[in-house]
Amino acid sequence: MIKPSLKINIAGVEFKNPVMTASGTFGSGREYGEFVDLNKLGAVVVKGVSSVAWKGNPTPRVAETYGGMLNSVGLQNPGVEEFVKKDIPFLKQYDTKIIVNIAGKTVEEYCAVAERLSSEAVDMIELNISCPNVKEGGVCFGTDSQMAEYVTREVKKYTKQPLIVKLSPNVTDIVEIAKAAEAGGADVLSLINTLTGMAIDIHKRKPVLANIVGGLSGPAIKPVAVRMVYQVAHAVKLPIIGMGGIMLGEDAIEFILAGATAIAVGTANFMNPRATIDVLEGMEGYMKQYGYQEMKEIRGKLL
Amino acid sequence: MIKPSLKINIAGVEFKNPVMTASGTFGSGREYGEFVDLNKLGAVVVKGVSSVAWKGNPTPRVAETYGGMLNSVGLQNPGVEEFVKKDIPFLKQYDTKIIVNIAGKTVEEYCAVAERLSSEAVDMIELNISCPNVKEGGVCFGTDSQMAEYVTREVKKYTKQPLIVKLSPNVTDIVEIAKAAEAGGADVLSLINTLTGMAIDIHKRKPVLANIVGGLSGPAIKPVAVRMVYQVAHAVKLPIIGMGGIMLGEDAIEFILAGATAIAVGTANFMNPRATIDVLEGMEGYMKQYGYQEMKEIRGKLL
Amino acid sequence: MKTMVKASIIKNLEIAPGIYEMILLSKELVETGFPGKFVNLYIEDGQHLLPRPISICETDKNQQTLRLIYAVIGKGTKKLSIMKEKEEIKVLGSLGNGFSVGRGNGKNIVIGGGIGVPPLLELVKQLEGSKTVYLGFRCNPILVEDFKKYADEVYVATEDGSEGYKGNVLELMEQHQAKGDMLYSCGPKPMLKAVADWAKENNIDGELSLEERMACGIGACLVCTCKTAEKEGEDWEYKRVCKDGPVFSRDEVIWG
Amino acid sequence: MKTMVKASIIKNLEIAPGIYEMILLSKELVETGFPGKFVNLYIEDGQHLLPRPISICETDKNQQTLRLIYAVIGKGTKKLSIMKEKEEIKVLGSLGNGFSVGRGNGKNIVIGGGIGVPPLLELVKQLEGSKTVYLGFRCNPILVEDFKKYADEVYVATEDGSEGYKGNVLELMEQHQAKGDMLYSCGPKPMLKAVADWAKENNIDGELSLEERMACGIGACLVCTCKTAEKEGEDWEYKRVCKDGPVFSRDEVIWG
Ligand SMILES: Cc1cc2nc3c(=O)[nH]c(=O)nc-3n(C[C@H](O)[C@H](O)[C@H](O)COP(=O)(O)OP(=O)(O)OC[C@H]3O[C@@H](n4cnc5c(N)ncnc54)[C@H](O)[C@@H]3O)c2cc1C
Ligand SMILES: Cc1cc2nc3c(=O)[nH]c(=O)nc-3n(C[C@H](O)[C@H](O)[C@H](O)COP(=O)(O)OP(=O)(O)OC[C@H]3O[C@@H](n4cnc5c(N)ncnc54)[C@H](O)[C@@H]3O)c2cc1C
Ligand SMILES: Cc1cc2nc3c(=O)[nH]c(=O)nc-3n(C[C@H](O)[C@H](O)[C@H](O)COP(=O)(O)O)c2cc1C
Ligand SMILES: Cc1cc2nc3c(=O)[nH]c(=O)nc-3n(C[C@H](O)[C@H](O)[C@H](O)COP(=O)(O)O)c2cc1C
Ligand code: FES
Ligand code: FES
Repeated sequence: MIKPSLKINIAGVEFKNPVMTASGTFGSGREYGEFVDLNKLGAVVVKGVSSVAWKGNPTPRVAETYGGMLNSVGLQNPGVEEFVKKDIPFLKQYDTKIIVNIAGKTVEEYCAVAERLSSEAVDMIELNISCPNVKEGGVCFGTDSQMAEYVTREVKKYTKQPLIVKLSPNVTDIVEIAKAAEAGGADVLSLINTLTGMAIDIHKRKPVLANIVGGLSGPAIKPVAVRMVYQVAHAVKLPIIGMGGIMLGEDAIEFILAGATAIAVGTANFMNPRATIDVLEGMEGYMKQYGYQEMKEIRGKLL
Repeated sequence: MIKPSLKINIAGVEFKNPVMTASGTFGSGREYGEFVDLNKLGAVVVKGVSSVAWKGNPTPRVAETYGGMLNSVGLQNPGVEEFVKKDIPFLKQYDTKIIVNIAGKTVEEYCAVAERLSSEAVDMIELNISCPNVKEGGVCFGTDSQMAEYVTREVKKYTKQPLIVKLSPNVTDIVEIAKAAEAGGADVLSLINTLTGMAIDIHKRKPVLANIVGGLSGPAIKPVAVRMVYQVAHAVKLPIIGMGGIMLGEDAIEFILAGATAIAVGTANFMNPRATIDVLEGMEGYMKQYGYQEMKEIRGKLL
Repeated sequence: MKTMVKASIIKNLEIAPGIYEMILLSKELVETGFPGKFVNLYIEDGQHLLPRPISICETDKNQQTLRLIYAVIGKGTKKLSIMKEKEEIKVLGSLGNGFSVGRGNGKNIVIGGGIGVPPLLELVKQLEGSKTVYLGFRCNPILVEDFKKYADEVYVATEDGSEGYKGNVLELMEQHQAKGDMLYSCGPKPMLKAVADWAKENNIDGELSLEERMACGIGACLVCTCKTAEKEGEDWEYKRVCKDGPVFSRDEVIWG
Repeated sequence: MKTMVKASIIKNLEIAPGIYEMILLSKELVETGFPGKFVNLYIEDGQHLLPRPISICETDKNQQTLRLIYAVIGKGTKKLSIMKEKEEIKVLGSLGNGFSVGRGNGKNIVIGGGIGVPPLLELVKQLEGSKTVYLGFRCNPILVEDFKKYADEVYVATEDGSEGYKGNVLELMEQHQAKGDMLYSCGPKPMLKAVADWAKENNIDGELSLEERMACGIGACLVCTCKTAEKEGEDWEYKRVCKDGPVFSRDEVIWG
């Protein structure tokens, strides 16, 4: 039997396979590099980077929930200069694609990071529009379709790489936001970011997180993620990177069948540092079991 | 030590304790009556009732997910007449409150059920605004604040009992919908209904549910539910019935601390037919452990 | 009637490729374990919350044991299959309406297909009158010797011809010119439909055991419905497989 | 260096009310199990996905065993406590930066509080020079005899006075006019802060082991940060307790 090819092409970029890392869960790959061969991954999507250093939220920043977790890291990062200096050279040692997730509190900040990275050896930019928009009263860019379209359009002017827009699931109509990003010029969509949640320590009678609320991730949210990928795949033409609770190859295949071209592994890394490779091998196993040769044979192909 | 009192009063109705059943998960109490003494429950909230019989969706109507489940029952019910004839007399045998969840595809249908029940021995009406609004193109009443306010106001005209409005979590801003329901004249809010999700059978390459998407419930969604209860409790003055993933007394206490006056147990019944009683006993245990005498000592009382 | 018990596992072994036999010790379950009823098994691994409905294959009043036969088809049954002797398992039972033993005039035809065969064993044990049993399998037949203990005649078909008649169970019945006045059947939906059609043609009364994905298992959640003929007014109605079934009269079921 | 292993449990017993000792067999973990480092224990019950960080109390190179002492405080540690001998547990380790043995000039003060006491045992074993150990507990002291094997002096305080000095560990140190040129400490945050202040006043170099809620445990997710002094420019920065710590220099930590 011929070994199936897991190669994919997204917006002109060739990936050796559809397995990526979910931003913020994999640092810049250094730490997990002790457990997995980064050369084997389709792409490393690094943690959110902003124009200047962000300190993030106070601790505790994590709460465990049933089949999931809440985080309120608050996009702590050393700023784009530091990132370019330290992390890009590190990642360039590997034969994998580099996707940089960018954050901003104003449109200008987003554009500044995008511009700074446009001349760097970065394969794609992922725009995290779940950030609070400080100029417009803290409402998140990703929950208002006009703002989503606007920030996409502006950032697109400053980036030379294909632009992924990463959607927040905390919306009434994900399709509306997806279409707005498409209208704004996004090349790719990724979804889902975390669902806003909260946990209370009943013995201390206090929210577990210092920030009170945080983002829910992990297998608990997978059904919401698969639904949104399915809806968006049926409504827009852009390729999709699907994520949310992927633990195994089987989970990843669900996203591909729902219409995703690539997938990202996030919270699963914390349970199993080799989760990305396990997912990859699981996907290969599924392809072999059913005799599929290429990803496009199953992408969005529900019967 | 004096035994703590779990009595509560919501909109003038006295409940012996805050433990209710989540609509649609407990039938009209008959089946679970074989396992629990219905007299011990604060209230039985019955499955959604519409003006005429609804057949619901095709099967499969259930999919298991990590720490949760999807359902697409589609509000199958025999219609309000049948309900009044068979279920109210059954429930009247017990010393518990009766709350009837009502469903409709148009405002008129909602009003018709509410009116029919207004002369019956029903303690409260719970308006399920997650139904698709067929007149306005299928968008759910609960995801548009104007529609939510409108349907609440209309139904309020026809009901003599206090009106609970049950909120859908599939919205960008739950507080906006909560305020709309309050403005429409709701006496109580209940939340959350299910999150829309999807599961795919990768071996059959088909959605598990015949209806493709369904409602996610169970412990997986608890953090989203607690967050929404907390947000709504801080934004409106109405009493809240909290639900979403409550399995144990400890989970219920989280909702009370977040600001709920009562709580409902849904999916947990399927794992454990005595879940309602176990939750009640767990709540009592917590009250005793910390020496609280009344529910109001902890309701919304985060430190 | 229905109780939630912790039953201890007396035996849990593979009896055919991918098919396991589990023997549970439980007085309560045996007392209510009539032919055609089922139990809900809970995996309790934190991840899989819904119970697995498994039919009662046989009950032993002396030993107070319940015999279950199940196929490993997904994650839940996989976890069941690795449970060990002496472990305890949470079980809710007995559930549903079983077969009505004694409804015919004593000439019983029993037709099972695949993993639908085990639920018919206790039935055949309890049926009175003559009992002709037709069993169809893809390959590896199971329980044939058990049926022979209680039935007058037992005929076997396999799709691959590895044992007995090569073909499906309906062809097998035709070959043996099956006759009787009451029919009982359990198996995959297409087979049941064919059996129902055959019974209708031959004007034989019958009972069929259906399957549907379930949640509560006791009739409260309405996820497990099947279409049935309505007596008055409407063309059809949904009934609950878990509570109104799993056994239905053959003329009740509407094949979707 | 860091590996994920399935370690078999040699022992898992309650050694004081709510305090358990777990001995794990693992060559890999012992090799990297330096004083002050920790391991991540996975509950694997489907429901609790995050690992539990537990410090290494002692390693035994001959037996290739790791000794952990943990308090049952929530659901995860409760589940750990009911694990049985011979069961296997998933462990990631060894993690973090431990204590720097040999940083002072040989007059070591070691200060532990409560469940912060166990991580200091392997340290005391490996320290050179003189070692004076101050241990504070609410009630029930643990490991005192173990420390006596390796330390020159071991002083104990309990808050309820049930054993040793009645009071807290700082009062105990004052009473004994603690002196030295290097200090190591682990315990609850208020105690650590007091110890750090004391060390600063007395101009003694020191290392403190901190705790924070974690997810990855290896430095990738940034949930476990603590405030530390920045050398240049900014007033402070966040460092990762799991990777940059859990042991920090006493002058690095900013108490929030
Ligand atoms: C009344 C009744 C009696 C049954 N008796 C037997 C029996 O005696 N022996 C036997 O091997 N099987 C029997 N089944 C089928 C058995 O319940 C399923 O094979 C089993 O639940 C599959 O679980 P899984 O976790 O391995 O599969 P998965 O596909 O991983 O399960 C996912 C979900 O789907 C449900 N599900 C999957 N397949 C079925 C199915 N065919 N029927 C109902 N639910 C399903 C599961 O219960 C679970 O909720 C019976 C089913 C019903 C409804
Ligand atoms: C580096 C390090 C070393 C530690 N060493 C030890 C030790 O040797 N012995 C010991 O008894 N305890 C130790 N702890 C604390 C121990 O990790 C927690 O008590 C334990 O995780 C609680 O888990 P739980 O499920 O019982 O509590 P729950 O409150 O149910 O846990 C919920 C979540 O909060 C986290 N959490 C709760 N309390 C703490 C805490 N104090 N520190 C960090 N995370 C917490 C849990 O890991 C889990 O993710 C250490 C913590 C850290 C960070
Ligand atoms: C600790 C943590 C940090 C995260 N940081 C970011 C981030 O910086 N930018 C971003 O777009 N998403 C971030 N995410 C969201 C993930 O990339 C991903 O969208 C989400 O966790 C769902 O996937 P999962 O369930 O596989 O984790 C973070 C998630 C976690 C758990
Ligand atoms: C099978 C099923 C049927 C439901 N039917 C209804 C319904 O008729 N009306 C309604 O308002 N909510 C319905 N719900 C939602 C529940 O009442 C509840 O809001 C939700 O399940 C979250 O709670 P849980 O996680 O405890 O189940 C249903 C839920 C389930 C699982
Ligand atoms: S499974 Fe709930 S009604 Fe049948
Ligand atoms: S726990 Fe992830 S960085 Fe420390």
